[in-house]
Amino acid sequence: MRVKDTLSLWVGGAAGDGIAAAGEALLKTFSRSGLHAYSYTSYQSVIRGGHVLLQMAAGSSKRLCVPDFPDLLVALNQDSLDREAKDASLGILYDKGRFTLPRQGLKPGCRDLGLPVSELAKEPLMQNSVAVGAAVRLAGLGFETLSALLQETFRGKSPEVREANLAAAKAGYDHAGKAFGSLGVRLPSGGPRRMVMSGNQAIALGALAAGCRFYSAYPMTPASSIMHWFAPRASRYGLVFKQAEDEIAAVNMAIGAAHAGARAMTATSGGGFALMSEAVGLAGMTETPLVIVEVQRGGPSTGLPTKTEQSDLFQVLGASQGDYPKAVLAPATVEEAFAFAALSFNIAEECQMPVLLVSDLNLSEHHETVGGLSLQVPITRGPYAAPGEDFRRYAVTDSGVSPRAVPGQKGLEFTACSDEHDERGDTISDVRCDPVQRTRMMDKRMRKLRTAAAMLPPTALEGPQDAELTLVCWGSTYPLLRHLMERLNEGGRERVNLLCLRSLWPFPWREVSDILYSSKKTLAVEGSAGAQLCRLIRQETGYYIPHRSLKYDGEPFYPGSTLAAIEAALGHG
Amino acid sequence: MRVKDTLSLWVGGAAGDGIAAAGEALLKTFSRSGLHAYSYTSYQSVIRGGHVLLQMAAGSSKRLCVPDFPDLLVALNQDSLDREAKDASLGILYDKGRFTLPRQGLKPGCRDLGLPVSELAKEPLMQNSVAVGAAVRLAGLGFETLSALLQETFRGKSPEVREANLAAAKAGYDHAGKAFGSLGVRLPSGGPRRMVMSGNQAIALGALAAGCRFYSAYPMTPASSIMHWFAPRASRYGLVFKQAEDEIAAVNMAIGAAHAGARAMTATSGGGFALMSEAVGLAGMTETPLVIVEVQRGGPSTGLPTKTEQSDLFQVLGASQGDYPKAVLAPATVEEAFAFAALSFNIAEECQMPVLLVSDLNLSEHHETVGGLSLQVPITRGPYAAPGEDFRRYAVTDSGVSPRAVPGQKGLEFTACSDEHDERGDTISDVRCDPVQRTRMMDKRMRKLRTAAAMLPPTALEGPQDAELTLVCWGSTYPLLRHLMERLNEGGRERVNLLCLRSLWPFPWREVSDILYSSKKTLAVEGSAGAQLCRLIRQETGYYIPHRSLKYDGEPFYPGSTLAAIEAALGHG
Amino acid sequence: MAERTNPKDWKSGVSPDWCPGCGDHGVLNSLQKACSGLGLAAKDVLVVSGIGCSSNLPGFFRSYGFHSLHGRAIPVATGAKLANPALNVIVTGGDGDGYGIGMGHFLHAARRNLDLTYIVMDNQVYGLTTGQASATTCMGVKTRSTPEGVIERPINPLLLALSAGATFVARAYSMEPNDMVEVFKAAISHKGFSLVDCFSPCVTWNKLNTYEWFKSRVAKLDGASHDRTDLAAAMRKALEEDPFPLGVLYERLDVPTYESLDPTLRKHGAVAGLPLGLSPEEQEELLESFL
Amino acid sequence: MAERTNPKDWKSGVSPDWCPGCGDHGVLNSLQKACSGLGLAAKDVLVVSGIGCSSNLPGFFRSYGFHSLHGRAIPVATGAKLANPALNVIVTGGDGDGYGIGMGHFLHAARRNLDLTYIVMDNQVYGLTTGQASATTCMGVKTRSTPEGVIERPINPLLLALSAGATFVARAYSMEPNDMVEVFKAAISHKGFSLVDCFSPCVTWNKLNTYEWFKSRVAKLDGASHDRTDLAAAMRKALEEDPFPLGVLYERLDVPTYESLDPTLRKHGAVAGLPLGLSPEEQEELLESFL
Ligand SMILES: Cc1ncc(C[n+]2csc(CCOP(=O)(O)OP(=O)(O)O)c2C)c(N)n1
Ligand SMILES: Cc1ncc(C[n+]2csc(CCOP(=O)(O)OP(=O)(O)O)c2C)c(N)n1
Ligand code: SF4
Ligand code: SF4
Ligand SMILES: [Mg+2]
Ligand SMILES: [Mg+2]
Repeated sequence: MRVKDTLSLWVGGAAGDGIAAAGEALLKTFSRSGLHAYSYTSYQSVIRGGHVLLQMAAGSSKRLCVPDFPDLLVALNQDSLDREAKDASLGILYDKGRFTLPRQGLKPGCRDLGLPVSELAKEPLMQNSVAVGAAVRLAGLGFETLSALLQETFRGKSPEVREANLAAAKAGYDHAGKAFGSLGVRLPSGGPRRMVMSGNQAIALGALAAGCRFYSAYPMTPASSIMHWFAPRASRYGLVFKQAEDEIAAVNMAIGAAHAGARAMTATSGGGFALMSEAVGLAGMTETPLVIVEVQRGGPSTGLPTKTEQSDLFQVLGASQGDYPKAVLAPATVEEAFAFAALSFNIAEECQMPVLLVSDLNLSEHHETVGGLSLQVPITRGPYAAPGEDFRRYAVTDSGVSPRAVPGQKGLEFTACSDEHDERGDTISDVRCDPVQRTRMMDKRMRKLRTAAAMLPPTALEGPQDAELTLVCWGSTYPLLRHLMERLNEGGRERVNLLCLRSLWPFPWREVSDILYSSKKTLAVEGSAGAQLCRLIRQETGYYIPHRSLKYDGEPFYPGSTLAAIEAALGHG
Repeated sequence: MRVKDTLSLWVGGAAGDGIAAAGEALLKTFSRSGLHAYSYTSYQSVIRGGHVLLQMAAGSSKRLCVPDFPDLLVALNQDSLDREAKDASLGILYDKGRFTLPRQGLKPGCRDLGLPVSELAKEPLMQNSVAVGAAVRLAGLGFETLSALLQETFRGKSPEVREANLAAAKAGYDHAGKAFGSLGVRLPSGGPRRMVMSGNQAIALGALAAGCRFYSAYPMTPASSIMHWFAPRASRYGLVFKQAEDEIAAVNMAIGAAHAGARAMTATSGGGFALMSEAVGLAGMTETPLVIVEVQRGGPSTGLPTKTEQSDLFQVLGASQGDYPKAVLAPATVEEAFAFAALSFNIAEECQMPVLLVSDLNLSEHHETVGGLSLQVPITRGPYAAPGEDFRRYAVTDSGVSPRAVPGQKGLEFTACSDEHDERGDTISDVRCDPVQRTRMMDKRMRKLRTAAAMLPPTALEGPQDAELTLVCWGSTYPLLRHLMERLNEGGRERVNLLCLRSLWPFPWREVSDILYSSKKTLAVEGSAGAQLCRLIRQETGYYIPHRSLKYDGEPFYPGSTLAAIEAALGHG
Repeated sequence: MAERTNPKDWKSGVSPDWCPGCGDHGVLNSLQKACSGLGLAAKDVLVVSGIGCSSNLPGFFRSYGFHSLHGRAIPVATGAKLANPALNVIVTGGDGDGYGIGMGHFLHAARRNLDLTYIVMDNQVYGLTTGQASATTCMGVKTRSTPEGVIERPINPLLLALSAGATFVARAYSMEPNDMVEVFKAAISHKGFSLVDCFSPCVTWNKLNTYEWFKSRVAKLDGASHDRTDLAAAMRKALEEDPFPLGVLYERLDVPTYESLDPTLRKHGAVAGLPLGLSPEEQEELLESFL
Repeated sequence: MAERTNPKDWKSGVSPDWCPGCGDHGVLNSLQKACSGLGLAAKDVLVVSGIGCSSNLPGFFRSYGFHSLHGRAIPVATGAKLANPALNVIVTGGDGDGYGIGMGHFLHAARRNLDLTYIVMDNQVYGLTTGQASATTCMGVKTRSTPEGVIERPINPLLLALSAGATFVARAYSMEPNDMVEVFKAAISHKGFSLVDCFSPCVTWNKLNTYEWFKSRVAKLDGASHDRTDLAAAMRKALEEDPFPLGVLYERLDVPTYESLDPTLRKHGAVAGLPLGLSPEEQEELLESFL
């Protein structure tokens, strides 16, 4: 039997069973052992009782994604055994004193790894530590990394609790070695320690690196973790964090802060964004730099608050009445989440417009190992007026961008106005109405789209130029498709290539047209019943994507079913 | 000289000069004389002082639109003389005691029709009555109709005021006869009296005819006139009208009323709709019948509150997060405003979804003569559950529509829920989460789009099948294009035909594709800098409209410049 | 009336998924008892909520319900009540839902005096979104959104309701279920807008305002010494914090309800049930008006 | 400071387009006098408004300004103040803007006690949209939206502000410009959230609350007999309607401002002016935290 050098691992249980903590311990044990790892949790918005499933993969290569099946299942309650035992291929860890492994339906060769938790730990609650210890042993890793990690994790607790958990983990580790032997897995540890990050953390980190000075928000899953990351760090890094009374206040506060000269951001999910949308137009009209993060979840309406989806694209593109310039960016990886967040501030300030950074629950909430992030990001702020000139805040320019002024500067006083206004900012919507001037001001603002287009992340085809099938996607679906593409093209085959849309507005119609009109066949893989990405592409290029794999059940795309969809599209005449 | 049988007439002055009243007197004199008439006012949102221009056309045929130039100008202040005198072709009425007609720049043949108001009326304020009397005389109409109308208009005032105004009008009428003779105009009066209506009044009337029982709204130009029409009629016709504290409350109140079984509507403009958007998704998810009217004005943001535009299409289509079924209708005439409003309630109830009726300031606020309205409109309400069954409010059906229940019915208690839910309405977003069920419920709801499609107004080409150029438009632009098409095709020529989009969602892609892909050349005429209609058409059909006449200066399309755009497109290779 | 008498009849098929020990269990039970005690019929009750742990209540309650948007329960309830004033419309929700994002609707409803019963499960925290500060979280409390402590003074919902013109204002506590039932019955029976602010501890996210904490900090209002028709006295009571008075602080009976003043409802009654379509006379007079 | 002394210096190039006789002219003049009287510099003043006739004020006032969305002036002002607490942030608007659609923001700002000066031109009607009822329109008044008369009781903005925790609450009247200037000066000088509700008649759409009507209905508050630090006394005064007391009803000095408590502002001062980019040490410690 060949030794496996990757491991997929599920932890199942109820919300409140401590799955997040167990997952973090495992993830960090892997990452600190120099491995790559990826973990995604299906969770619920009810605090206790809902079923939670953490799905993890670890190995030496970065190209990892949510696994279809676990090699190893850690079941923290009976429900998890009943639901997930049938999916495990190598073995199942559980407290055999309290739970019963179903005899039927197990995969051939899957081993019963029941743990005598009551013998190994002081209380049943420590089953997590026991199981984590055992899992680390079965992954073929040493105990030291886990041990150090648990020391840290329980630093805030009493010495008794810390020691008891450490002992439980050690007991689990040793028991697994003695009682279970090897599962034929040995993860290739020993590389440098790696960072672990979620998409939302990366967004927050990118914002901080870019000099974000003001963050206002209202709690909403799955955007709240940005708030949770900022809140305890705000005073350390010179960011004012304000929890607002609602999303309308949150976005308007950010606009006020930006008007006062601070780089400002807010974040929310679909329902909150709906409430913010009027103010997106305000930022557009007053030419106020603003970054808004929209983390999509299952819709419509309250929908599936803790499930993933990609169906807010039209809401974001259509936000607010009238025509005004804005940029829409969609990172596809955690690293891009970081980089695009930082870039968003430059676009917002250089173009003096709202920039919408669109993520999805899967991208924002899953954790993975990342590397190569530099926090020394480029910062460019666009033109500022020099005092003493004949100041026209909204001077008509070729680029559409006019020199800014910030309250506190002498001699540059002006009023930003949501009504149509002239170059000085004085309103021309009423008595001084002037259709010619109005058209000039509209054209000036809309010209900024050209300026923004030049700053957007590039749009390019990945994989072999002449593949049989071009996959089209955005957001969190990308890493999976990239992975599948590599699998399908193994051995130098040119079956599949991949177009991931990262710049959504202004739309890169030239690049996308070039790619799609020279493709042989296209398959869109997107998380929207309305195929919103397909529609946007057709809107801007005329190209109709005939094959579509649309998923809107709240779960991410999984390798197996996605592969089947790709094979089907490949098979089609 | 041939006698003119149509008259274009402008009334210019400041807001507060009583232009609306003068305009109404003239319009109704024409309509009651059996003529067709059309009038549009360019006004401002500041109450006094802003320049206001009422533009009217009257004649024997219905196909009328905003005139480029006035035959007759009624100038109520000096500003109006300075601005508009140069545009008049036949003559200019003004108070020669207070204002001075510029000598230069008048059109050849245009007559100075200065009125000695101080001699003809007791006070300068009565210049309006004097001028209206004179204009009626110059239009070749008798005094009786105007006299009866003024009696009505001043019914609420003191007998002195009434008599003084009547006398002033008569004096103006007589003076014009004596001093000015004929302008060569004789409007062909004598037909049956015609109704005069604005687009917003037609929408309100259509809603009332359809049995709308609840109207909640927050004031916003140019939607407020729906409120102003309903408010004094509500108790008479069994409609509860509630002014809400904001638009969010307005739309959610309407949803509550609909849940309780009342046909319910709200209306607003772009900024208010942005605030409502979250609730549009709520109606979609809870399958609550709801009609929302969105009357577009100049954007973005507060923009041009009293000016017309057609740039809220993407906001309406993209409203709220996630995918859910909705219908979007856009009337193009006052008669359609009436009919579509009534139809909206049937679609909303038969499909249990939000229906968005999109208008624009020009359509909603201009007045014109209408005929042939029957207030006996078809009313269909979709399936209701019978008590006693095993009730599943959201039963999965082929049509996607499930039988409704209404609070107060025994044995059919259920909870509408914005979270994803099962057929009974019990939430499945949390503990009882179920991806298969979720997909079924999404598919069920989305199937209603098919049901709605069958109820939408037809989409068809008007004019000669094989014309050289196909014009594409929506909303208020239609009557003008229809008029120009007839002019261009005079003498049996087949230069131009016309596609007006009235059903915007679900999009009639088959019809539109058939028409556009068999057209020779296409020109879109739309009031949006972003060419939103062109984009929508391409999104749903792939068809790219190469020629575009886009206007976003707040003014409606005028015949002259639009004709030039058409000729240019016709001229293009 | 008096059709249902067993509180169990007011249970829906779905059992509450609140955390064990959550105060909301007690509020639900009390509401079921109050409705059965008043002899209401489920078909005539509409419970409207927003979004939050507390706002899940309608799903566990057997009657008509509407589990709407975060912060928007009051407007939805307003529309339903105006369409059919015969319904008993009860609004349930949380402090975040009602006093945070929903503050404007709440106070406008109070001044409007529509006959709604507003029951707020005030746990002084955002429960469902895992523990951020709400409008009633105390100064200094560390939450996930205020790791260095809350620096905004909490609102006093009773005082605000009184100032906005609410005609019935009360406070209850989920550890005093019998009193809560009585307060709910009085609130539902009251003709006009009634607020019942319920201390309903979140055992998961609020580590300050626990059952232990409340034990010494609540006391039943002395009905004999307190004149519940006196606004000034009610305001003084609303300001008391040590202990917090439980019971009905204020009830004013001389303010007509909104629905009793609405010209349409006065003339036609519940419009939701009216037949649709205009009569020939109505059609004619309407068309005539445009001539 | 003390740079500008002439009220004319506070006029922008645009002359007000309010109706002749509109109360807002007086408010604008008084604000210009107050700012010049306080010796403020235009560069350090930011006037934020919503949408309405009254909200057009910043366009006529020479300083930094933000004429934002209907109902959203307070949040915009909040963000600006938090980004740069050195600015004098004055919020101006109407009763519709602030007490109708903006009610929630208004009261949350009051409890927050950010150092904002909120000047409401309360004309008891929606002026710009041509005369619908507002949250302060009196019962029974016929407006375009209430042809049979208003049937909701008006809110009492002073009482609500007091109940929400505002630390400065005053009323002024545009026909008493000298007093108004003094009240504005006190409000701007106050450290914390201050509300000045200004009777500012709409001569075009409000036919009840006219200058004539107010004449016998307002009276200057007697500073000697009224203790402006006493909340209960202030609430009593706020409830008086015949006559309406003009002047400062309440001022409390012992509540720290929000910005003085915010951990970031305490440490860094105005963040709007901080250089961007993380130091090498900060970069390292942040990266380290993810290992
Ligand atoms: C528009 C919108 N914003 C934010 C949310 C996220 N959200 C759901 S519940 C909630 C707060 C719940 O607090 P509360 O009303 O006090 O209820 P509790 O859970 O404490 O009972 C929030 C912010 C949402 N669903 N919709
Ligand atoms: C979201 C939104 N809703 C409605 C409007 C329309 N609107 C403009 S001003 C106004 C009310 C103005 O009343 P108030 O604030 O009292 O100001 P006033 O004109 O009386 O000074 C309304 C409803 C708007 N601009 N935006
Ligand atoms: S999290 Fe708090 S409010 Fe929510 S159910 Fe649990 S205890 Fe109750
Ligand atoms: S309409 Fe009223 S509020 Fe507006 S400017 Fe005129 S008088 Fe002032
Ligand atoms: Mg709460
Ligand atoms: Mg007002």
